[in-house]
Amino acid sequence: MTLRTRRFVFLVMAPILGAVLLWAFAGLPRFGHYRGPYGDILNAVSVPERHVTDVVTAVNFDYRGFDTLGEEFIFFAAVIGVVLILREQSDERLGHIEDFASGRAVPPTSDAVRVLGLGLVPLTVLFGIDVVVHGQLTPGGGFQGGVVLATAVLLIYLAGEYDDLHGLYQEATLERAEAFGAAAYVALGLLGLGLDGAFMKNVLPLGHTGSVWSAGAIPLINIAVAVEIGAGLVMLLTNFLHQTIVVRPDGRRSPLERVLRQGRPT
Amino acid sequence: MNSLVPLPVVVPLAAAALLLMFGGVLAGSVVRALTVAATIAETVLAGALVHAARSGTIVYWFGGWTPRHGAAIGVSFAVDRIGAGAATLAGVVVTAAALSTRRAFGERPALTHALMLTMLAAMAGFCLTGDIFDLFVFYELIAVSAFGLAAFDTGDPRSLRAALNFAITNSIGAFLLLIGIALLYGRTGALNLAQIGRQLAAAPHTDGLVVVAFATITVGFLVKAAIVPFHFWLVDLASTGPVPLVLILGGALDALAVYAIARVYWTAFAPALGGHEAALRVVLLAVGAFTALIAGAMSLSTREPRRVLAFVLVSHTGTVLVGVGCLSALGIAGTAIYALADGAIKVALFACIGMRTGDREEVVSGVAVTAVLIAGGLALAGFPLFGISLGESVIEHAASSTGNPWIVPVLVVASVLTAGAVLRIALTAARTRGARPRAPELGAVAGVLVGVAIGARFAAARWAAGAASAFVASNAYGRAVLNGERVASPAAAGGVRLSGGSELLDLVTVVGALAIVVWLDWVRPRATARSAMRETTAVGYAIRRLHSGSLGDSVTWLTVGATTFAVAVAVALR
Amino acid sequence: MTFLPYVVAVWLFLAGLYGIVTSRNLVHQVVCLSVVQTSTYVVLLAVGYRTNATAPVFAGIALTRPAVDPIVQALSLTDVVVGATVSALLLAIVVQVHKRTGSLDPEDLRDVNQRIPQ
Amino acid sequence: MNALQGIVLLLVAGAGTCVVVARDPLRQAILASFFGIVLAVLFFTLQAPDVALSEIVVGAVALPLMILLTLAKVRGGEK
Repeated sequence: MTLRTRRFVFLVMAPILGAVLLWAFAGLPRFGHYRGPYGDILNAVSVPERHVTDVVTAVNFDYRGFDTLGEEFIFFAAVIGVVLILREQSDERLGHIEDFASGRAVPPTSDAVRVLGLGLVPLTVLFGIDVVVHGQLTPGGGFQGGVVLATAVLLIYLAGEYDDLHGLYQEATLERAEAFGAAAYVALGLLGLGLDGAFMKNVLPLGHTGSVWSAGAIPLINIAVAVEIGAGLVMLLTNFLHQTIVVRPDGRRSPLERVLRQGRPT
Repeated sequence: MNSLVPLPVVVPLAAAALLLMFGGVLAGSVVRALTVAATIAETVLAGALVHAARSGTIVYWFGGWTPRHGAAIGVSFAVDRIGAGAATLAGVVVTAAALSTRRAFGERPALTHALMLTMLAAMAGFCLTGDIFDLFVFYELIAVSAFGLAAFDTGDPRSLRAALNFAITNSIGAFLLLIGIALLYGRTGALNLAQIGRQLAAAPHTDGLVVVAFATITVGFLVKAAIVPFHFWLVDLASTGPVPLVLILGGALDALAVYAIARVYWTAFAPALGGHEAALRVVLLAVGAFTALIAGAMSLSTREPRRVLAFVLVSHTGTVLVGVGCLSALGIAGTAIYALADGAIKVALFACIGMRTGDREEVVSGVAVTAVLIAGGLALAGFPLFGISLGESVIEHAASSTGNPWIVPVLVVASVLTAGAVLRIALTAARTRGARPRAPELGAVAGVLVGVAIGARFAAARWAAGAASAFVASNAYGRAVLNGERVASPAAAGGVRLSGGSELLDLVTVVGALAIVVWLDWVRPRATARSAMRETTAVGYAIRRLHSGSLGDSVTWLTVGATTFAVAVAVALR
Repeated sequence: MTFLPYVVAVWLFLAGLYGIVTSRNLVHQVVCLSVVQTSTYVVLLAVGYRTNATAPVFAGIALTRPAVDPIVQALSLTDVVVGATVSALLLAIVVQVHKRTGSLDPEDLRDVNQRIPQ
Repeated sequence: MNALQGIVLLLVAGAGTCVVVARDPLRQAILASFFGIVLAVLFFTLQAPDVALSEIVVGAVALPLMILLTLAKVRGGEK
């Protein structure tokens, strides 16, 4: 099909599809009139039964914790996929310098950006940990906190310290950390199977509602998820960054800055 | 026994995580051996569940969250023989695929094999789950694991394009599925399939919401099953993607997607839509028959071996959909036998063809390869020794006995076309003195799978009738899941008896397939043999143009197909 | 007016799909796919919404306060993760496509080298 | 439905349309980030703070960042 044919066919079909979907939505209860029962049951029982205050976390990591295990492995598989797709081919050289053979030198990162970026790192780390450990109490949890923690690493890149950061870890370490997070989730599930015959059964002491160590295994699962997501996201971003490395005149590399300065292509 | 239920999912997942943790330092052959050990473990566990489920559906609640007052609060697995059998088939096929990774996935073996394991875990969960959102999660886990493998061959733009096409169309299918789930949840306040079924049946009449929810959910699975016109991604991927992934897609995944349609229909929709069964049946049979016929015809339009098999694959998924679309126990029984035998044969065929992966000018040759190809062609033609013949005749019987005898000639013609196409590849292989296959383990795999296909003729036939009767017993399923009753499997009464195929029809198909080969390769100009890779007819060229691998085309056809299907279902159920 | 969330969801679904169908740039296509996906978040959260109810977080408020449905929020969370991962994979493939073909136009990826029959 | 929700919903529809209509990927990446923020606001008004937080970290930060990195790679090669 040519582009024009495609657009024509789509514009004929889309209104019909839209009408069919709207016809279906008309059968739902009116907006703002959720009828339950599933959500209402869990809103009523989660706090007394699971000693959480954030019911969404109880749903994610306890009542429907098995779904979330699947979700974590979706992330796990995606990171592996990206690493595989962006792996160096035998006919490639590190950094693909030829791709950037524009002849333009990239100015070095200014000290102000560097200080600001590095200064934000400890704050971001603290915020990330806070989001993770309060998962069962307030909105947030292992997933959101894990992403925030990965952002802290990203700030180091932004500050133009790529070489310095690169010395901190090896890809194999990150892979292990990601796999460890995923394996820990499975292990916590198996704990329930071993002690009480049901996979994902939350068998640990529930603690006092409202404290950081409450809700049994939920904080542990949150930490496992944060490790997996944090390590996985750093791997994702490192792999993308790796594709964009440019060699700067003073031997340092700063990829992101280049995009931001370059603006629109000419 | 009960604590066995989650293990077909948990074991491969744990193995995948451990492989990523420690596999980086291991040699490829060790990684492969560990992977095969995990896939065999899954196969044995799922097989044990088939045995355990013989006396009724096994219900397992994750986290120990049993339902309260008939309302599910957790996620359940509800295991019956058909579901566990599908999980077993997945295990066999992934084992075969894991044995054939040496050339395809030589680099970073720990990563590729970890993806195959997450994919297997997801397929097992997909087969066993009793919760519609859990079904979605596993649908996505299968897809995301497969995307990384599909794009593994990063040096080949066609392979990359196929991976993009695959990822984009499957994601849109997943969104449609999710919209259907949201519709059902808004109406019933439930995610458990049995509970949804009860709630929908309690409503006085079926309205637009139920109709469209059925349509969007079904389309979501049809995209994954690569039914025409949602098949473009599969043709592209099966003719360019890595062989082990193609084995999994062809051997099990497409059939599993159709299985999911049956599972959701019989648990969630049948209680409410039962009164409209005849009309719905016609829609599903029409889609399946159309796919079987069109893709069968297209399989003769090219001589590129993997492309031929891709169309054969699509055509046979159409037949599987016909079996499920009969909406009867007999149809399910026929489908189970057919899918098992057909999956094994397709794995054997792709394993042979795919030995020379990577170069575009594929030439297959060698005595063993030719033998497997001929056996495969005869099996597809309905040679009575193989399970395919029995399965197909049961499906035909099911269609006739539900008032749709027109299906019989359609399936016969589709078999003739696809068998003819495969025999043509066999002929090319026999006549070519090309490079010898260099992977002996593939020949072994193929041999074993041909054996499985023959075995299905005798073994599967014995339990398929009873298993299918239990599968369609919506009421018993609901009571087992929501009330914790141990419901005995219904006897295979209810008219489900498997009669052997008509030998005359089988003979007609075999002769027809041979006639096609003779016509296309001898009576018509010999030019086709010389330019094996080129399309030589106007029709072949047009079909190739249609399947040019354009992402925009795939999505346009998806929109057309989804809209048409939804409207057809709506009209049928009015 | 109370139908607006669903109209918006259908709009996003079709607009994103239109973008994919007519796109001439693979990165654009991937972003359009994520727009299609946002329609599912909107539908899910709209289905579980309850007027004048609080979020399902009972930190410092009485358990008897009416709250919106926590289930759809858990489902949306999963959905968000899935969406992000699929986009990451697609973008990685796009990087490789560009490396191999030097183009981002999906039309350049079609099979065009097939011989036209006489 | 209150007025705030109505306005934010319309903003979401508008921002989503802009993301699709913007054919230049760099501009699209910035718009996508804005779209992510508007969606997060919508989720807050629908009393879904957990989802809103995820949408901010993913839709407004991580995803646009990956798009920018992809563009950095491919733009470099176009020169």
